[in-house]
Formats: sequence, structure tokens, C-alpha cells
Amino acid sequence: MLLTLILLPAVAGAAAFIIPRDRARRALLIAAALAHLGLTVAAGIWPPAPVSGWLALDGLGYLFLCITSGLFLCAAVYAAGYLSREEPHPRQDFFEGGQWFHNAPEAVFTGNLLLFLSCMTLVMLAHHFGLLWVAVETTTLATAPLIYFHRHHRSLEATWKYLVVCSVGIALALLGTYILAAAAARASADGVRVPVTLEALVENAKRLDPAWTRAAFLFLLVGYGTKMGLAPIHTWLPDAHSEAPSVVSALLSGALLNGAFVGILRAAQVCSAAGQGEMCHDLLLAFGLVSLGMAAVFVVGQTDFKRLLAYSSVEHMGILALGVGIGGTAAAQGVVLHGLNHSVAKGLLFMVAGNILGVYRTKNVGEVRGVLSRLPISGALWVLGILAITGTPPFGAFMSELAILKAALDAGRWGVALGYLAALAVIFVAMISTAAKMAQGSATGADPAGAAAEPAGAPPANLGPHAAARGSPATSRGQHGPGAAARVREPLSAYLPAAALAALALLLGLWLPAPVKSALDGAAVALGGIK
Amino acid sequence: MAAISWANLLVGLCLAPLLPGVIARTKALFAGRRGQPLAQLYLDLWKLLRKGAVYSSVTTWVFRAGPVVGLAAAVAALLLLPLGGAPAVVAFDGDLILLVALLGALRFFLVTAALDTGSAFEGMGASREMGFSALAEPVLLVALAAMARGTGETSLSGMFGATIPGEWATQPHAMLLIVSALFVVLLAENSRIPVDDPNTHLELTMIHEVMVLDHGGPDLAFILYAAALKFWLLGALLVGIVVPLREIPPALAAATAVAGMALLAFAVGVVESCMARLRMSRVPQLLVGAGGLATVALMLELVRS
Amino acid sequence: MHQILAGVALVVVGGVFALVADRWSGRAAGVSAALGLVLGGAFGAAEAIQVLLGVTPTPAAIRPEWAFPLEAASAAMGVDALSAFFLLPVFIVPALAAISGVVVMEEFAGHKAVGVFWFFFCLLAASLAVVMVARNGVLFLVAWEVMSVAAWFLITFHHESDRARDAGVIHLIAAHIGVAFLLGFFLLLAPGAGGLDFDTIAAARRATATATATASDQPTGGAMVVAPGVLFILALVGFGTKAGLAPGHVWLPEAHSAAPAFASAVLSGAMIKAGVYGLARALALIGCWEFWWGPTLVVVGIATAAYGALLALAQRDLKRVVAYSTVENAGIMVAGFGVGALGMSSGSAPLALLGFGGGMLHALNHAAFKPLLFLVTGSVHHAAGTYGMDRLGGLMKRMPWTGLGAVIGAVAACGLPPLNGFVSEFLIGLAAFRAEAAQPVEVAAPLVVVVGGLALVAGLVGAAFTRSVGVAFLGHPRAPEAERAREAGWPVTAPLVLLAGCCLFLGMAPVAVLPLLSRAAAVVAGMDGQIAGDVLRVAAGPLFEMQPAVLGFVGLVILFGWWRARLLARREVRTAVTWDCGYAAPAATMQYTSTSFTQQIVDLFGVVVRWRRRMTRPAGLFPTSAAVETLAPDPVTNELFAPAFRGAARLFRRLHGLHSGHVQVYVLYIAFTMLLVVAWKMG
Amino acid sequence: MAAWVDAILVFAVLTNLAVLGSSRLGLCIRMVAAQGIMIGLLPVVGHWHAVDARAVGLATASVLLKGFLVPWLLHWALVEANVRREVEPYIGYPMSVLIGVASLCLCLWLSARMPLPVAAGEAGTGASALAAPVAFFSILCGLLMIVSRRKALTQVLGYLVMENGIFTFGVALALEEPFLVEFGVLLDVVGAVFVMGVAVFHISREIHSIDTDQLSMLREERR
Repeated sequence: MLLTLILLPAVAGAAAFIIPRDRARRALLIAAALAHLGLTVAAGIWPPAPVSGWLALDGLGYLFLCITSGLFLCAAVYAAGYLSREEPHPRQDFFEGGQWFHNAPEAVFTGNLLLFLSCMTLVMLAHHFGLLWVAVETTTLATAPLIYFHRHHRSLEATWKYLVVCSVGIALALLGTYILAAAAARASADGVRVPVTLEALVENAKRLDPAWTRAAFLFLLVGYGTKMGLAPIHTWLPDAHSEAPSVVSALLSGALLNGAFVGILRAAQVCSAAGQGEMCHDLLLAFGLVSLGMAAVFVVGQTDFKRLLAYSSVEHMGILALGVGIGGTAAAQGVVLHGLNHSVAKGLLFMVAGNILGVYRTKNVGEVRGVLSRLPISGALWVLGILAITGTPPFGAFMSELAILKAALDAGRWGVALGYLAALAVIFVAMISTAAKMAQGSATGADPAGAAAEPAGAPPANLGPHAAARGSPATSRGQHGPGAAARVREPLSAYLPAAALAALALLLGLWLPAPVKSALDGAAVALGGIK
Repeated sequence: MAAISWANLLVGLCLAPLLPGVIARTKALFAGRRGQPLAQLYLDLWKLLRKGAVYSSVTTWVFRAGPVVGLAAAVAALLLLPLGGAPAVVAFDGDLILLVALLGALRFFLVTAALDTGSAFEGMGASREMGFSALAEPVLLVALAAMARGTGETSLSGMFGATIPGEWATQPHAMLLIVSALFVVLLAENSRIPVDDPNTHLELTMIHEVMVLDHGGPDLAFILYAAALKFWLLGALLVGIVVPLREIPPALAAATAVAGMALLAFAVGVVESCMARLRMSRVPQLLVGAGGLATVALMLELVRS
Repeated sequence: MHQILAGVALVVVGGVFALVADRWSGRAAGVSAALGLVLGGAFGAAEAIQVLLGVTPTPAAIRPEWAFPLEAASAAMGVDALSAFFLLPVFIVPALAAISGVVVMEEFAGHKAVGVFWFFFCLLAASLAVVMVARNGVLFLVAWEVMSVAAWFLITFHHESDRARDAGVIHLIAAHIGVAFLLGFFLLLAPGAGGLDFDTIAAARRATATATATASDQPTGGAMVVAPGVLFILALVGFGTKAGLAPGHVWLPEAHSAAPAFASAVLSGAMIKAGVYGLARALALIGCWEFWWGPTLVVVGIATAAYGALLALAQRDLKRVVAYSTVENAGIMVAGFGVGALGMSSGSAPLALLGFGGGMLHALNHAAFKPLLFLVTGSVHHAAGTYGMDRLGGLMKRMPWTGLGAVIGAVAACGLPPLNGFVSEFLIGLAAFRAEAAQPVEVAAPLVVVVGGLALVAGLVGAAFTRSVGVAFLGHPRAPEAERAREAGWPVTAPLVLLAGCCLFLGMAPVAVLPLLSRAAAVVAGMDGQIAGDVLRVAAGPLFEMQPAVLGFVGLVILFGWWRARLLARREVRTAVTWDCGYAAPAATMQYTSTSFTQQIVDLFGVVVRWRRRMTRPAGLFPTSAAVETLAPDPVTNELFAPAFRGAARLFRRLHGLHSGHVQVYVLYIAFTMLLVVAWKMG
Repeated sequence: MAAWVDAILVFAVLTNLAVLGSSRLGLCIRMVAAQGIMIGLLPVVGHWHAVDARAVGLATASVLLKGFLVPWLLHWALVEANVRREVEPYIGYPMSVLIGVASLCLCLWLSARMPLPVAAGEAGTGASALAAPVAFFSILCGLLMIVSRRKALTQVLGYLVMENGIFTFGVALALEEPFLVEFGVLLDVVGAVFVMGVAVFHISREIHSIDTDQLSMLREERR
């Protein structure tokens, strides 16, 4: 059962590389996503048996697997529509004027997307630390080509940085895994060998050498922390998210970061079982606060709305780390709920950002105005998303942030609570003023329908991001035209998944259906173990 | 007991127009003129009441309501006024707040009536009136608060009753400060010399007179009578403090109070003859000074108890 | 309780219908929303009055089973006298404003999202009601923020103008920072596993309060982990920003002048009350009273009142004058609470009940005359197309009903006798005077501030509203739009007259309101309703004795009016031109403008108002044109918040250099972090 | 057999210092390839007497991949970018070697203090006292190369050196981890290097030079 969960997307990915016709490949993408979600839910109802101790489905893994699978389905639907609107032939990059670029072949994109899903599933299911490391490394390799989908100068740079920074981080994690294995080797006295699996390690954690387990946790934390985007080792995140296509950014923020977080939680489970829990709390708390601080610093005065969302991801990863750092069951429930809320809201925001980018053809916040009047549905979703991600009630993020704050205050950590609230306030101020300026006002931006100089043979105007630029790339700034730019027809596939996620975000704030509650409690119990 | 109060009220209503006559007569005395007859204001009122009225085409019902509400407020305020130690017709805790508020209502309707005419002069008068009264009102209230603190009473009738002599004995300097503050407020509220010149004819310099420039006939009569009542009101407060009354029969007390009022009018006349008008920007400093005096008095009262 | 929930449901249904009906016509949307609001309001207000009068015993809190994501949260709701008292304006004001709004909104039907506006209008009213009824910290905060977000959509209805957008953002930021403080307040109020239900909190705190009455407030029962002083400061700042107290008021004038007038009526009439209600509920929940709370509330209240009155003087825009007067009235309400807190800490029940009663009565009165003034400005804008007083004038002739409403609103706002503004200020003044006369020095001293402060504020507000009514409604029309102004239909004027009637009723018969007041004040003072009723009836004795004087005043007005009519009946009454010293051609521009009227006072307080004057002097021998323009931006925003926010933003942007763009530096960051972590944890 | 192990480790140290010191990319690639081969042989040499199929398989795989496949790819990228010499790096060559030596001493001192899980020098365990310090030294050299060089290709080489270090650490601890993990790690390392190589190829084609200074447009302005 678990193996099928992993192999299904992998096989589909391989097939996607081969299928020539685009339409079939997109259908395969959506079908695979649906199948995977079905299997995940089934795995929840009839928990499958672990496979030789290496692959197992525990509460924590199940929750984040559901998040990843659900988000992937929404992304698949969005990507299918997005790919159908993309032109494969070379076109002008509307940022740097003269340079022409073309897209990577669509097969590579879809294939890698599916491979990414299978690697993420492997990460969630892996209970063997070596296998976990291999899975996280393959996610890096699977996402590198996705970021480089639009083959232009900046996305290449983003990909390069992503590869170098993440690989160095992951190498440190490998070192941590080896140290952990060494500690396990020492613990396996009288012949019985302690494999480097979660259950075995936790079982005879008492016999693990404390110095080596601490060293192992340090390396694993910094290694997977790089991948999770905790400041100050988050540097790849803003570049990768702002240059990758929006659907990839949604998956990066919504799923990939959670994967690395699961890695850290596994290490923390082992560490606290071995009696070093207190050290884990301090480290995670420190990383959480630094991430919140860095996110607050970089969100203020941010002129690129996709980087704005990227730094918001750094902030929310900081909140997750902070929550685990505070410890206790109440904080654990807050963290688990917050992981879900963040993935839902961030996925929604990136998809809507993609729509806005497609029509306004600029990422500069100053030049985007009146989204509510030009793209009413996407505009509304944009505003709701920003409210959700900044933790404004009635959306879910408020409840989880409140739980974490309550845990902090109950534990008497006044300084942490103060820093946490201050950072959240600064981030709210920066994001709401940026988002409100974009959403409201009389619409600006190039009018896709009727620009004067129509290059011969250009395909009819449609919503595709990086659709063929009309006239000089500076049209977006120059041409405000007397009346506000006309309202743009928004295809269903562009806003349906985002609307579904928005509804879920609102639901999570007000009422919690039973299955979701049980999944959350299952994960919280596993997380609660980190006393 | 109520009879005395109503009697005092009637005394007030009848003798109020006499005081401007006394002031005018003292100024004439100082200037070596014979001056207008004491009952000049009565004659004016009688003449005006029998005249018709000319209303500007610009004005609305607000202009017509001004004098009526003004006079009503003045008379209602008189209901609350104790004279010569006897309680007022209507006396209750906090009646000084109602008194000050009624003066505020009088001022509000006069000013809106002035603005209704739409002339620059009336606007100027209205602006100055509101400006100075915004400073005079707090001084009056703080002075009364000092009195309340001293006598331990919150009703006017209680304050100006038998306890005044004791106050002079224990806190003479506080009482002195209160008297001087109230005197300045009296001059400011009734447009006497240091603040405003009642019988100038140059519109640009007037405050009260210019506000009522456009009123004629019965309206002007109401306004003049209300002004006289207001002078009587604030004068009675001042006299109530200055003339300490031993336990003497009420009739005699009332008589002494009226004599005190005449004396006050004479004092105002003297002040008007000896001083020239303050520059318009100096007046707020005078009022703030009076405010300072009242606050010092209040502090003294607070410290003592 | 169920009637109120039915009312809230009706309002929300009205909103949803408006959203759907927008497809056919804007008017349909408006009508359905107004219908929902009126019906829901009627339902809710009926039960609120019953609860207040004690007809129906205060219904027990209902606690519906609801799977909130957070187990500390529960949907506990209940109505006690305090909630019922504040529910009155919350149900009545939006209904009246909606009736007037339907007409105003019609002209936007075609090209603006009117349906969405009405939906959020109803959502605002509904969430306000839920705030008043919520008995759980989390439910309270969720409703609170939904209220702020709904208000944001109302404020930014005209979002094409930059001012409206900025106002919306400032409003949201202020609301969110307020919530941050409230989060601290609610969570620290009942630390430990216990949920955030008000009843459990109140019981726990009362238990520990009595236990630690003697000892210092070190936690014995665990419930009092945090010093009550900290809780008080958190509540004051959190609810103060929403109520509009001095430093936190910056969003209020911007928001109220950006929103459509009838929406501002709801913002001022009902939403500000949420802040005041919150403060009252917090004081009730904290359970113990420290000596320094009273003076703090008094000083903050009076400072806010004076500041608001002063800024109202310096404005040229009719709506901003009314908005700043909201700040002033909020100050007076909080000053009333201050007097009440002084009474509680000095143990004198009459003073406490008078103070709280005065504060809350002022909140109710404000909910009557402030929407009246906002509807007046709305009607003026609907007719003349502008709020600027210097482009209005002479509207009384052209719009008699609106003019009448304006005068009544102004008299009530200035707190002058016949109307309701005076009654509540009288109660607060009476409490202050009584305590100041009889109480020991440390209680009397702050009350001197109240006495002097209220008098100064009355003077300033008097000047502000005489100027506003005078310049806008009286005299010659200063611009062609004012010339063409005509009265709008009955839906605009009917609510005006109704609200004016409310003001008159509350002013002339405060006795009727007293019983409602005593039970509500008892909740804040933590006393039993019955005892509070008797104590307040004795304490507020003067209110009954004042009746004859006030009725006498009104009687005299009628008497003299009749006398003058009889005098003039037989005489010749002519109309002529205003006396103009014989000048040949008086022009409308010769009249006093709004800033010239108040220049004298504002120059006196120049250090606070700091207004800027732009002057183009007449040049040359025969000067063709000269102009002087005075601007009065809000000093707190300009000198305090704007530089602070700009400085912080500049500092943060300088830190952006950390993301330098070189891969090598990023890898260095990783190595450095690794080194740091190892050193910290392995060293 | 310990002598052979020490010999390999010393060879690794020398190649590290050489790579730090040389500016010619072609030479660096060949040296890193050689180091890859020698490190690959460690599992076999360490357990000479108890060599089993698993160790031989691992050794051949790593020798093949690190010795031949990766260097061929990097050479192809080098030729494509027709670049001969590292443009002058942030830290000069002599300076890098000095830092290399200093870090070697640091590693030796550190590993002396750090308790090794297996008693050093026991026969048959293939672990030698030198293993841990050499492993840390390689990691530090790898990091130094990534941080101090401008050429993208050199950064890939730095990453490879770091991987070799970690690999030696794993083998040195004579882990009995099952076969799959070893091979998976190897696969991943090579996969990462392969993708990086392709990226370098694209960089050279896209911006006609593999100088990372061109790759620093994405930054936050310090307005």
C-alpha cells in the first residue's frame, strides 16, 4: 500500500516524459493527483502496515502527506490550465527588455512535478534516517528543473543558488545522519544491531551516547533547516519562489518546506527520547524568533509581491519552529493546525499571484493597482488570502497563532510572546498596506485586448502568464489610458483551485470537521512526544 | 421660604435693567457729564417693544429663534440664582452646571443668529464671542468648584447660604482670588470695558454689540433685557461672596444684596472710566490669568481640607 | 437571547440577499439590506429593552456545541444588562442609517460594487451584535476583527481616491495592533488550561481577589498570575484604540471621513461603542480596582476630549469636524468611567454608579446625536456634492429638514440643556463636583481635572459646532453647488427626524433612562442590580429636581415666542438686505469662512494644532488674486506615528543588504550558523 | 592494512591542498577525480581480510562514478564554456592553501578531543586515527572552495570535495549500514553533481561565462 503511494506518481512522472501529446499528459497529471489523494485518504481509513521498518505511516506523516496531496491536486488543476495557456515558442522577457527566452519542454515540467510528488510522499513515509535523507535530496533535484521552467537569466540564477545552498545544507544533514548512525552503532551492544530507524532509535534511546545524539541533532537541524527556510539559512527561498512559475512556488511553499520540517521533527523525536529534549526546544525557539525577525525586516518595503509571499513563508516556518520550541501538547496542536493553515493560505496566494502576474506582466507592487476591478475574482481571493496569511480572524491562521501564543504565555515566556506579537504586527502592517494598494484603486497596467502596435502573427490575447508582450515591454508603466483598464475574463481553472483553498482556509477558522480533527490530533500526539 | 425666593426673582427681573443705568451714570460722573437718566434702559425697552421688525432676506427661523431662546435661557438661569442668602427658586446639587449650560445655550443661539445674517461683521463678533467665552467658562466653573470645595456644598443655594462668613474667616486669600476671578469673568461675559466697549459704534472693534447688529424691535428688546439679566446673574454671584450676611431677616438681606449690586455696578463704572480697552490679543491672556487665580484658589482649598 | 440571535441572523440574511440582488439592481440590493437590518434590529432591540427593564430575567448564557479549531474557544453567548444596554445602539443605528443609505447608494448602482458594500454593511452590524453578546474570549476577538475587516470594506468603498485607501489601511493597522493588545489581555486574564469563557474567568478572579485581598497580588489561586495593573493597561490600550482614545485615535477621523456618510454614522454610532463596551467589560472582568486606574482614565479621557475638540475646530471639512467630535465624546465617556473607577477604588458606591452611569448614558446619547450629524453631512453631500464648509452656506433655506436636524444635532453635541448631550455630561459633572466637594484630597484632585476639562471642552465644542452650523447652513451660499442644493426624498429625512426625536426624548425625560442605566452600571461595578437601582435613584436625585428648571426653560421659550408673535401681529414686518454699512455689492465670499471663525482659538492652542498656512500674497499695483489656505493635519499622525513608521521602514530597508545576491555569502551564512549552533550547544 | 588506509587519507589531504592551490580548472577536475577514486577504494582497503560482495560493489560503483563519469561531465562543461583559468578568486591561491593547512591543524586538534565511537587503530575495523580529521578537513576545504571561488564549475568541485569528506567519515566509522543506503547516498551525490553540471552548462550558454558575478542580479536593494 505504501509502496504504491510512492510508485504511482513516479510511474506517472516517467510516463509523462514519454507522452508526446500535451492534452493527454495534462489529463495524466490530474488523474495521478486524484489517484494519489484517493490513496492517501484510503491510507488514513485503513492504516497500512509498515514496510520492513523503513516505510511507515504515523500521525505526523499522514497529516503532512494529506496537505501535500491535497495541495498537489489543486496545483495540478491550476497547472493544467496554466500550461494550456503557455506558448512554447520564444517570446520577449518583459523584465529585461531585449532578451528573448523560451519555456522548457512541457513534458519535463509535468514529469518533474509528478516526481516531486513521489519524493515528497517518500519523505513523509520514510522512518529510516538514511532513506529520509535520500528522499529530501531527490526533492531538491526534482524541483531544480521546475524552477528553471522559464529559461531566462533570472530563473537560471535562482536555480543555481537553490542547488548550491540546498546541496551544502543537505550535505550537512548527511553528516548528521552518519553521526546518528554512529551513535546507534555504539548503542547496539550484545550483538543486537540498532538500525537507524525512528522506532528502533526511540525504543533504545536511553542507551544512545548523549554527546553524539546532540551533535547529530545539530547537523540535522541546520541541514534540514536550510531546506525548511529558517532564517538565516533561508537565502535560497525568496529567489526560488519569485522566479519559479507560481504553481511551482505554491508547491514549494505549501509542501516542500513541510517536508523538511518533518525531517527536523523526526530528529527531535529521537533527541527528546534520548533525554536531550530541552536542547531541541532552545534551538528551535531561537531559529523561530530569528526567522520571524528576518521575515519582518524583509517584508517591510518589499516591492516584489512574490518575494513578499516568500518571506511570509519564512515567517510561518519561524512560527512552526517557535511552536515546537515552546513544547507541550497545546503548542503541538497549534503547530499542527498552523502547518495546515499556512499551506492552504500560501497555495491560494501564489496561485492568485500567478493570475495577477499573467495580466499585469509585472511583479513590481508599485505598478499593480486595481486588481479588484480588473480581476474581480482573483482580486477578492487576493484580499482574502492576505487576510488569512496575516492571521486575521475568521481565518484559520488566527486560531493556530492564538494557540501558540497561549502556550507561550502559559509557559510564562513573556519575552518570546512579546517578540512573536511584535513581529506579527510588523508583518501585518507591511503586507496589508502592500496588498491593499494593489487590490484597490483604479486599475492600471497594459490593456491585453487593444494595444496599438500588434506584432504580426501574434496569437490572440489571453491570460497566459508571460503571454506575448504587446509592443514595448514598458507598456505596463506607460499606458494608463484615460479609463481604467478593462475587466479581464478569468478562466475557470485559474481561480477554481484558489477559491477551494480560500473556502478551506475560512472553514478551518470557524469549524473543524471530525476527520480533519482526528488527523490533527494524531499528528499532535506524535509531535507532543517532543516534551 | 419659597415666597422669599420668588420675591428675589421678581426683584432681579425688575431691577436688572437699572444696573446699566448706574454704570452709565458713574461713567458720566467721571467724565464730568450729566449722563443719561438711570432708567434709560427701561425707556429703550418700552420703545422697542412697541416697534415693528425688519428681518434680513437671508435669515431663517434660526435668526428669529435667537433672541427668544436667549431671553428664556437668561430667565431660567435666574430661577437658579440665590440672592442675599436666601435659596433660589429651584435648588439642587449640581445646579451650577445647569446655570453655566444655560449661559452656553444663550450664547449658542445668539451666535448662530448672528451667523445667519451672513454679514462679515456679525461673523466677526460671533467668532470673538465664542473665542473668549471658551476661556471664560472654565474660569467660572473652577471658581465655583473652589467655592464648593470650601463650603462642602455642591448646590448654589447651599454655597451662597450661611457658610460664606466662615469661609472668609478660614480662607481669606482663597476667597479674594475667587472674587477677583469672578470679577474678570463678569467683565468678559457682559462686554464691559477691558474686554469690549459696549457703546462703541465702530463695528470692527465690537464683540457683543456687533452680534446683535441686525436685530430690531422686540428682538432687540429681548436681547438687551437678556444681557441685563446676565449682568445681574453674575453680579449676584459676586455679591453673594463679597457681602457676608449674618443671620438677619430676609427682607433686610435682600435689600443689602440689592445695595451690593448697585455698589458693584458703580465699581464696574469706575473700572470702565479708568481703563482703556485691551488689545484683542491681550484679552485671552487676561482670561487665562483669571483662570490661574481661580485654580490657585482651588489648590488652596484642596490643600487646606 | 434567542430573539437577539434571530435578529442577527435576519441581518446576515439581508446582507446575503443584497449580495445576490445586486445582479438585478443596486436599489434592490439596498432595499433588501435595509429590510434585513430594520427587521433584525427591531427583533434584537425588543429583547434588549426587555432584558434592561428586567422584564425577562437575564437569560443564562447559551453554550452551543461547536467544534472550534481551538479547544479554549467555545461559542458561549449571553446577554446581561451591560450587553443589553450597548445592544440598543447596535441594533437601532444601522437600521436607520440603512434607510437613509438606500437613496444615497442608488447613484452608484451601475458602476460600483453596491451589493458587496451592503453585504459588509450588514456583516458589520451582525458582528457588532455578536461582540456585545460574546461570552468567550476567542469568539469575542473573532467577532471583533470581523467587525474591523467589514468596516474596512465600508471605508474603502470609494477606493479610487488615495485618501480612502490610506484611511482603510490605517484603520486595519490600528485595529490589528489593538487586537494584539487584546490577545495579551484575554490570554493573561485566565492563564492555565481553563477556557476563555467570561463566566469561568470572572468566578476564578473573584475567588482569588477575595483570597488575596490582604496579601499582595502574588498568585495563590494561580488565576491571578499577572498583576491586574498590567491587565488594565492592556485593556485600556486595546479597547482605547477602537474607542478613539488620544494616541490611538489617528485612524478615526480618516476612516469616518472616507466612508460614505451613512456608513460613518454606523462606524461612529455603533462601532466606537464596541470599544467603550469592551473597556467596561474588561473592568468588570478584572474584578479588582487599584487606586491609580481612576486618575489614568480621567486624564486620558479629558486629554482626548480636549484634543478632539481642538482638532474639530481646526478642520475645514464638515465630516472631519463630526469625526473629531466623536474622538471628543469618546474622551468624555472614558472620563466618566474614570470617575466611576475612582468611586470604586475609594469605596463610595454612589460616585461609582454615577460615574459609570454617566459614561454609559453619554455613550447612548452619542449614539443618538452622532448618527444624526453624520446623516446630516450625508444629506448635504448628496445634495451639494461636497463636504467642504467653505463651498457650502445658506442650506437652511434650501434643505429645511436637514437644517433642523443639524441644529438639534449641534445643540445635543455641545451638551446644551434641553437635549440629551447635557444630561450625561451633567451626571458626570455632578459626580465630579460631589466627590470634589466631599472626598479626601487624593480622590478630589483628579476630579478637578474633570470639572475644568469638561468646561473647556464644552467651550471648544460650542465654538466648533456654532461655526459648522453657521458656515454650512446659514448665510449666503458660497458656491453654485450650494445654490442648487435641494432636499432629498423622505428616506433621507425620515431617519433624521427620528434621531432628532430620540435626542429630544432622551434630553427631556432622562428619568425614563435611569432604570436601564442602573442595572448596566451595576454589572461594571460588580454590584447587585437591585441595590444599584436604589443607590443610583438617590445619587441621581438632582436629575429629577432639574426637570422643572429645564421644562421651565422650554416653557419660557414658547412663552416669549408667543409674546413676540402677539407683539408683531399688529405691526409692520418688512424684509430688507442685511446691514452692510452701505457697501454697494456685498459678496458671499465676504462672509466668515470656517478657519477664519476659529483662527483665534486655534492660534491660542497653536502648539498642539500646529496648522500650516499657505498664502499667496497680492502682488503688483493692481493685485488680481490673493489666497490664503490653512491646513490642519492631525499632529499625532504627523509628528508621532508617520516619522516612527518611516524611520523603521528606512532602518529595515537598510538591513535588506543582508540578501546580497552572491551565492558565496549565502554558503558562508550556513557555515556561520553551523559554527554558532555547535559552539552554543556543544561547547 | 591500516597503512594503506593512512596512505589513501594522506593522498586525500594532499589532493585537497593541491586543488586549493591551483588555478587551472582542468587540473582541478583531474585531481578531484583521483581523490574520488582513492576514497572509493577505502571500503575495500579497510576490510582487506573480510571483504565481501557489498564492499566491492560499493567501491567499484564509487570509483566508476566519481573517477570517470563526473569528471567527463565536468570536462564537457569546461569545453563548452571554453574557460581555462579561474578568474582571480575572492581569496588568493596562496592564502587559500594557508587557510587549508590551518584548518587541517584545527581538525586534528578537534578530533583528538572528540571521542571517536570506535577505538582508533583496532585491526580490521578499517578505522584509523586519521579518518575523522581528514573527513572534517575535506568538508572544510569543500566549503572554502565554494565560498572563495568565482567560477560556478569550481563551486561544483568544492561540493564534490565536501561529499568525499562526508563519505570518508561514513566509511571511517565502519558503519554496517545496509547496502541500500550507501548506494542511495552515492546515487544522490552523483545526481546532485550531474544536475549542477547541467546547470553550469546552461549558465555558460546563457551568460557566455560561468562567473558567478553575473549571477547576482537577484538581491534586495539597500535603498
